[in-house]
Amino acid sequence: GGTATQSTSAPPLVIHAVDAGTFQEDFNPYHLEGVNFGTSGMIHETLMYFNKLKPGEITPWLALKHEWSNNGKSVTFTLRQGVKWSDGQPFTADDVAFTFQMLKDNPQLNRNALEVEAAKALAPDQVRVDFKNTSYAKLFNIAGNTPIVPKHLWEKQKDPVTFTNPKPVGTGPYTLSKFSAQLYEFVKNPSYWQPGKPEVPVLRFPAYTANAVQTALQQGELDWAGAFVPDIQKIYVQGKPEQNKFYFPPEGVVTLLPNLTNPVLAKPEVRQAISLAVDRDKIVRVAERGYTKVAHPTGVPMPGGDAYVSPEYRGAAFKVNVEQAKELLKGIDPGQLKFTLLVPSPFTDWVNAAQLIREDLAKVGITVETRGVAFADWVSKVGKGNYDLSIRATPSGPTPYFQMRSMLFGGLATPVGEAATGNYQRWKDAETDRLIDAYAATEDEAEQQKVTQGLSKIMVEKLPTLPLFYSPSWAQYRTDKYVGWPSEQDPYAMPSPYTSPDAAVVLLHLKPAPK
Amino acid sequence: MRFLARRLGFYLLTAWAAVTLNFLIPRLMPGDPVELLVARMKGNVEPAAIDAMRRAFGISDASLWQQYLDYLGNLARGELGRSITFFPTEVSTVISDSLPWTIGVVGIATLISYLVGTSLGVLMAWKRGTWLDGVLPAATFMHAVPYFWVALALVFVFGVTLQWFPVSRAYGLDVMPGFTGEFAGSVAYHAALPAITIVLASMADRILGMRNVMVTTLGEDYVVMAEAKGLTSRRVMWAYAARNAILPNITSFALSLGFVVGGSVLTEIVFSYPGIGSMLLKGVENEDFPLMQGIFLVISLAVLVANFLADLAYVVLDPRTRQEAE
Amino acid sequence: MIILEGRNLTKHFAAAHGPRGRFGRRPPVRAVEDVSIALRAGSVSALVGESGCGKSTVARLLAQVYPATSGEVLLRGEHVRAHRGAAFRDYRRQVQLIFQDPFASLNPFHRVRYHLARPLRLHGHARSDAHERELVAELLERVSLTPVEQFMDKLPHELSGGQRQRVAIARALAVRPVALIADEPVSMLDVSIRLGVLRLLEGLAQESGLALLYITHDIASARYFAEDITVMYAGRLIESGPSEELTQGARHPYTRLLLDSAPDPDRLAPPAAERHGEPPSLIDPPGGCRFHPRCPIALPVCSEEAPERTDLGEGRWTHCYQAAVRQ
Amino acid sequence: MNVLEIRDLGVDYLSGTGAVHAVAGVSLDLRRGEILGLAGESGSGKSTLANAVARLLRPPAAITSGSVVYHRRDGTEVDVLALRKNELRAFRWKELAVVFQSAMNSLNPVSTVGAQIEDVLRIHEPEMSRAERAERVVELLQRVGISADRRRSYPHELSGGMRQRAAIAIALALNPEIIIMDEPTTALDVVVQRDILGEIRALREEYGFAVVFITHDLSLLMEISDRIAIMYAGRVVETGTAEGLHRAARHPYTGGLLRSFPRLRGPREELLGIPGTPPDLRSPPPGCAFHPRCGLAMDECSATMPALVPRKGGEVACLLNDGTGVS
Amino acid sequence: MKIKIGAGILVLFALVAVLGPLLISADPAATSEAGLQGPSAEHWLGTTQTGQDILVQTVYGARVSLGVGVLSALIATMLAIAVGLIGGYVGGVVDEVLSVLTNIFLVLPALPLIIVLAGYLPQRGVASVAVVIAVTGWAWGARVLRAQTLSVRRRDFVQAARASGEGPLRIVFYEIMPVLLPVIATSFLATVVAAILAEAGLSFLGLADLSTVSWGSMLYFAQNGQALLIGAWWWFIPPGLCIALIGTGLALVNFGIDEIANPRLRTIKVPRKARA
Ligand SMILES: Nc1ncnc2c1ncn2[C@@H]1O[C@H](COP(=O)(O)OP(=O)(O)OP(=O)(O)O)[C@@H](O)[C@H]1O
Ligand SMILES: Nc1ncnc2c1ncn2[C@@H]1O[C@H](COP(=O)(O)OP(=O)(O)OP(=O)(O)O)[C@@H](O)[C@H]1O
Ligand SMILES: [Mg+2]
Ligand SMILES: [Mg+2]
Repeated sequence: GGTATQSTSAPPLVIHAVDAGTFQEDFNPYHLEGVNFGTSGMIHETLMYFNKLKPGEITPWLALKHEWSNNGKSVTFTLRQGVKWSDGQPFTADDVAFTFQMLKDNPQLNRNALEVEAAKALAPDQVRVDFKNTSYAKLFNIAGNTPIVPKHLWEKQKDPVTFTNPKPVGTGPYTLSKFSAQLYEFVKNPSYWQPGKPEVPVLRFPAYTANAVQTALQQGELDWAGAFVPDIQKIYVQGKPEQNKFYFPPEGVVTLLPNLTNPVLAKPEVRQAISLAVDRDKIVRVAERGYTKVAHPTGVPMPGGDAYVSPEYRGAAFKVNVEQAKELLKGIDPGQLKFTLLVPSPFTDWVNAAQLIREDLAKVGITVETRGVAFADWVSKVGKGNYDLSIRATPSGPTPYFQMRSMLFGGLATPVGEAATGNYQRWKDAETDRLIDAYAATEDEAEQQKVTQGLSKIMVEKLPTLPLFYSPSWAQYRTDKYVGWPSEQDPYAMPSPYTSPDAAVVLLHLKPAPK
Repeated sequence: MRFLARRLGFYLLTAWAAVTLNFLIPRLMPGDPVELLVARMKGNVEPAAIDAMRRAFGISDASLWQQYLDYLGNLARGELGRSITFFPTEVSTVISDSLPWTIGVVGIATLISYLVGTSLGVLMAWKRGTWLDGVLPAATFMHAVPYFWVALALVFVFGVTLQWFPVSRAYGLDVMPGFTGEFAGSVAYHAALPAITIVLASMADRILGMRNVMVTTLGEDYVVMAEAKGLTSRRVMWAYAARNAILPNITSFALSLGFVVGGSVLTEIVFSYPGIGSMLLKGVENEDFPLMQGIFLVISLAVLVANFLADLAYVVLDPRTRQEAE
Repeated sequence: MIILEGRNLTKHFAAAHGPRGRFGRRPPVRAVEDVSIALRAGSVSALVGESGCGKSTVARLLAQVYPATSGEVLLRGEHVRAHRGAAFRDYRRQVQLIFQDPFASLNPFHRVRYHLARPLRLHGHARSDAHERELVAELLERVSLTPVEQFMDKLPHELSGGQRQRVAIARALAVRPVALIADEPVSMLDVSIRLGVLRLLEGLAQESGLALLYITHDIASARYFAEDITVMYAGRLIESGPSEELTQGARHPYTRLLLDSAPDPDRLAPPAAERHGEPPSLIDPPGGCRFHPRCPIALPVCSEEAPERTDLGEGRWTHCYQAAVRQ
Repeated sequence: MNVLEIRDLGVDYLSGTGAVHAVAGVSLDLRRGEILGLAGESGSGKSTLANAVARLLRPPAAITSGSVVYHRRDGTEVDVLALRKNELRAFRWKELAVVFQSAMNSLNPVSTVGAQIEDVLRIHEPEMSRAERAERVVELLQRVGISADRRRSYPHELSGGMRQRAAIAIALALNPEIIIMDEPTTALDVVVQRDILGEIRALREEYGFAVVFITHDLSLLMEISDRIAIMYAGRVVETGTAEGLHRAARHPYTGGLLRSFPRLRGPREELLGIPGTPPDLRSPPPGCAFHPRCGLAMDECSATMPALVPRKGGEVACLLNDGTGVS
Repeated sequence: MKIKIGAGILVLFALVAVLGPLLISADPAATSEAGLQGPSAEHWLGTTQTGQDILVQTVYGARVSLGVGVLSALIATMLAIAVGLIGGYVGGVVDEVLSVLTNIFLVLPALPLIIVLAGYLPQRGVASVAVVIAVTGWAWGARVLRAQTLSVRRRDFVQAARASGEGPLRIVFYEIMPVLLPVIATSFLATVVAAILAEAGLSFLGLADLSTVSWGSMLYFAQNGQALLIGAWWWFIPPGLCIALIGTGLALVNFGIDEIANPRLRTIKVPRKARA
């Protein structure tokens, strides 16, 4: 460690990833909120890298390739040779096996819910992991979202669950050099396996709360941030768009959830009418401040997801049509068209969106009462199905399938009163479920795309939930020190500093700015 | 000592009530921190992992009574459990990291506000009918202003517009914590605005309270007598009038500490100050039971201790209670 | 005829302050010890003593504001037992209290009419609203607050002290009691108006046959308004007798001291300056005769045992070993 | 001979609803070494007069007219009302001391009795050493009959009588020429009151200061004072020697007061009292303020304000005695 | 004088709260694309980031803030009356228990407790927030009322009422309570201020219903919308100022009442000529 800041010529990069008043000294990549950002990706790497912005694009990382066997219940990875832990020990198949075994032994750490049965090093560069069930669809979780930890150090820990890994040793491009409650610093790992990289010698992570980061952005303290900025032009860009850049690619879709256990909302024509009445453009402009885009009717982020969308709908777009909506509602007793729209009040943009939706629906004779509730309350109510309408984001995955599954899979639709973990509107449709099962049962990418196209069709035609806009991934970066950031033209990784391991991928792409 | 023993008994009872309330509230209210966490992690966690995590956070299914006993037992050992937000950090660590900041800022600010407010109150009562009466409307106004609004205004004027003071965190990024002048200076510089906020917002109450009691005291015969004795005004004002007027104010001051602490919670949030208030909000937002409980407990106990100290001060300052105490 | 009688009344209060003894208990305040007193119909009896000697406590015991620690209260010769319920209410109706401070004994919020009408209604004396009005007017007239119409709708703060005390008396009368206990009814009033109130009380006793207990620290006024006087010292009775005889020929040294100390414009030369000491504490009263530490003629026995009552004839008695000694 | 001369003093209490003329046109002399009694009903302005002389009035009180002149022993005159702050501090307590009505309230509850005496010494006699001060405190306390070990007691630890003595000790600290005593014994028992009165007289003999003794108990004044001034509604209506007033009061109000006191000795004279109530000082009756209550009032009394004119052995303000009014 | 100014402020706000929404029939939450505009003829107090009219919001906010304040003060005052008067009058064990309870609530820091309670609140409507604030805010009033009751209970007119045969309930509510009205009024008004401040604080923390426009939620949105950084002073000044003004009004009325009860507190004008 030490302060290598001054000795190198290239300047440090100041990063704000997640809001924090202070940091805890926790570098266990399996911890959730307490862990300091950068631990996975920059220190602990994964076997493969999945670019969510280009579904299907997979980059070998610690593993060079993978091979399924046993009907998708086993996967064998061939590992990269010559990789070293930052303490000089070689990285081997034992480390990978140890990592998966640890997840099996400590379900508390198994946040991906991998059904690991066994993990075995077959050779120094080969490891096989066995699962209880067919796991094709989980490749992202297995290879792309499981940071590998060094066996020789971690096996000494009695309880990996509470282990805070204060002196992290990883294979990644950076190592921890300094820690205080307000700031920690990473320095370049000199023996990183990608020669010559990274070119950014020092990363500084100061602690900023959601508020403080705004001031920091305004005063130019940050080189890279992932913050919601209420007025990005005024606060951040400040008239220098060529230097103070931002890029908010979609990361999942925000939908208007109709609770399908409500008999009125269960009627397709009602949902259709609602969808026709809502002016998504205005929502994006006013509530979302133009930071994102109106969702594609399938909910799939476009154009990245083209291949996963049924060809007939690739060019589709939402249009407002009040007259048609009114027409659709003709047969329904206006007295029944009264709903409450539940939103988590800390999400101010959604609160505003709800307000706009209310105004729009009023035009077609639907009375909506917006109710802002505490985040916790909202989670519980929506989870248990105690609502009429709500707004919720569905996370994206490495392919649109993950999003579809989470939105539509009948197996997730718990009875009202029981907390669901997806499909909150409680969509139940045999065809949907069949398609979802079919995806999970195959390794073949073309087949998977076809299945997802089928799901996209259902989204458009049956409106199980109403996509509004994409949830943006926040990224502000300045090009005065370093260039090579992801952009709309070159979306090689999620640009936000809080996404891992993408952030590490971004750092490996950066080059000092030309003077 | 009888009086103090009685008060101590009362505080113990209150502490027990706080502890029990603290135990009961989260258990009587709905909510599941793990679900929340999952919802917040937006896809970084598979919902199927919820159960395992619940176990990791020590959320238990034991009977309420058993939980209560465990809770008391843990408390007795000083264990407040692990925070969910900062898992696996112990709540006690979170608190011990953040408490000094709060105590520093709130403590010093309260002290200043008490001293200045009390003196101003004394002076205003003494100099009634002079220009000092002009402070009264201002104090009345400040008495009703929300702490956080004062904070916002100060941030706007001195932080954003004039840029005289930093508006967030407890010390500069470029200094490392340690016993250095640089660090101390940075801490003081960063604490300035939050402290001013608390002083401004809480001083009005002290001024008004002290003035009222003081005015009443000034009408007492012993003050007239002191004046008649030909003592200097200063001596009459401080040794006779203020000395007596402070007595009823001690208790109200101690009781108002709860408000000051509450107000400082909001202040910390505006200034992103890494104190206990910010942590409390974080705990509440995340339904982090152990953290909320721990912090609420610490705040309550701190206020209790402050109240007890006020009682002690009272006994020292008022010979009448001293006799009773024998 | 004896209407109201207290026999061997004793009252100990739990002290709210002060040091505690063994077992953490505080010794009681022995406010009243072994007091017997009787009130006759149509006559005024006075209870005289210095401040804090327990006069008000005796009054409250007789009115049953609180129960006696020991001893009993008799109304028309019958024991008063009930402390709640109808019987007790009935007792309350027959024995009424008048308080010292006319500024505190009327609720500042209620009009004179309310103060008088409430007891009338509570005890069922008023048959109708009109009747009630009539009775209120009658009461006001009895206490000479005329014109009644003008006084009926006044609030207490619109009245002078003497007028308030009259309202308080009228309120007590509204209940139609047989015994009236007036606890220092005029000590808060100006000299010039005291007389009027005292005369009123005296008249009531004589005309309506009320039994009246006049409590005061002003022995001179007791001489004028009471038929007999009982003197109290530090919670105990020390001497009693017809007022004229008692004031002119006191037997107990304390009574004599009291009489000597009372200001008297007719006295030619003021008595010699002497220090008499302070009244004793009731928490730890002196043993034996409670007056012995201040008594100029105390005998050794005085500090050992409290003297028994010595009857002196003609309704006079005293508690003093030297009662027979005339000075 | 006069140590203090008050001329045409007027004091108003200003308020929204009109000024209260608490003291109006009072002229009064205090002779060296005498005890001047000041009597009158509650609210007649006694305390206001005393406070005006001691310059202790606070807003909303304001002196509207008149002068107060103090004569030093060396013959120099001091215009009391014109004293500046520092002179006033020296005047108060070195030349004039005050004993207030209730000693409990006039002693600082949080400081010991000794410290409160020392306070005076420290400010006014800065040359005294600490030991000398301590010695003087003990001496003063003993002089008023408090044992030396009590100097470390707080006021609440003393009985009422002792507190009053302590207050007198404070007043004596600097050997003043004048001591104003505003109802110094009202809260005390007759026996204790008697002791204190004796004490005051003895001290006066010893030190030779003049006393203004305020009370509403005329019979008390008769005993203690050399001269008496009677106040009514903010004015002095009669002055005279105690004996002279007792024998033949000239003003009907004085007469009424004297006949309001029940007597302990002699035959039970009929008490007459004074009818009516004291006037509202905001709008006193025109002419003689006493005329509405006066049995001897004439038509003119409601029109002409009588002046205080010298008579044999004193002064009186009454048309009956004026010579001008009696036809 | 104080009472007049204070009452004037209060009446003004009450009128705004009651009549304002009738006169300005606009939807306070209505957004427009004219975001973040400074005060102008069209929007007297400017607009928020989402183009909501701040004047309209301020007017509607008065309703919620005052409503919460008054509602919780009503509840708290009733609790305080019940606990304070009954404890003070009945005495004995009842009083002991009640006063320990009161003291506990008194020393427990209210705002953190409110935050904790509100954090668990299933429904964050105006009413429930008011209840939470009331539950934590009654103790001060109860303590004052108890102390006053204890002293009034000993006053002779209560003894006299008892002696003339009045029942305990009637004594508490007809004899004691009227005398305590100024105290009750002061404590009520003080609780209104405290409740308005607490509601604002809660909303500001995002712990109240933010889809209801209140001054606190306005400040929350202003803070979240970085009004300070953007320099949009018109966004965060009006709600805070309104809170402070209402509070000042209430406080003035309160001090006025205090001054009536205790004339010594009045400010005085010293006549220049007075030599006293
Ligand atoms: N409720 C009580 N609790 C404790 N002590 C009491 C209580 N009431 C009276 N005492 C005490 O009992 C003693 C006698 O009091 P009481 O009021 O009867 O005297 P009093 O003769 O009426 O005096 P005063 O002339 O001052 O009215 C006093 O020492 C008083 O302090
Ligand atoms: N602060 C005040 N403001 C207004 N009026 C006052 C004030 N103090 C006294 N007064 C009025 O001034 C008049 C004289 O009061 P003062 O106290 O001098 O009377 P007093 O003769 O001393 O009466 P007491 O025997 O009751 O002490 C009274 O009518 C009183 O109401
Ligand atoms: Mg009494
Ligand atoms: Mg007086």
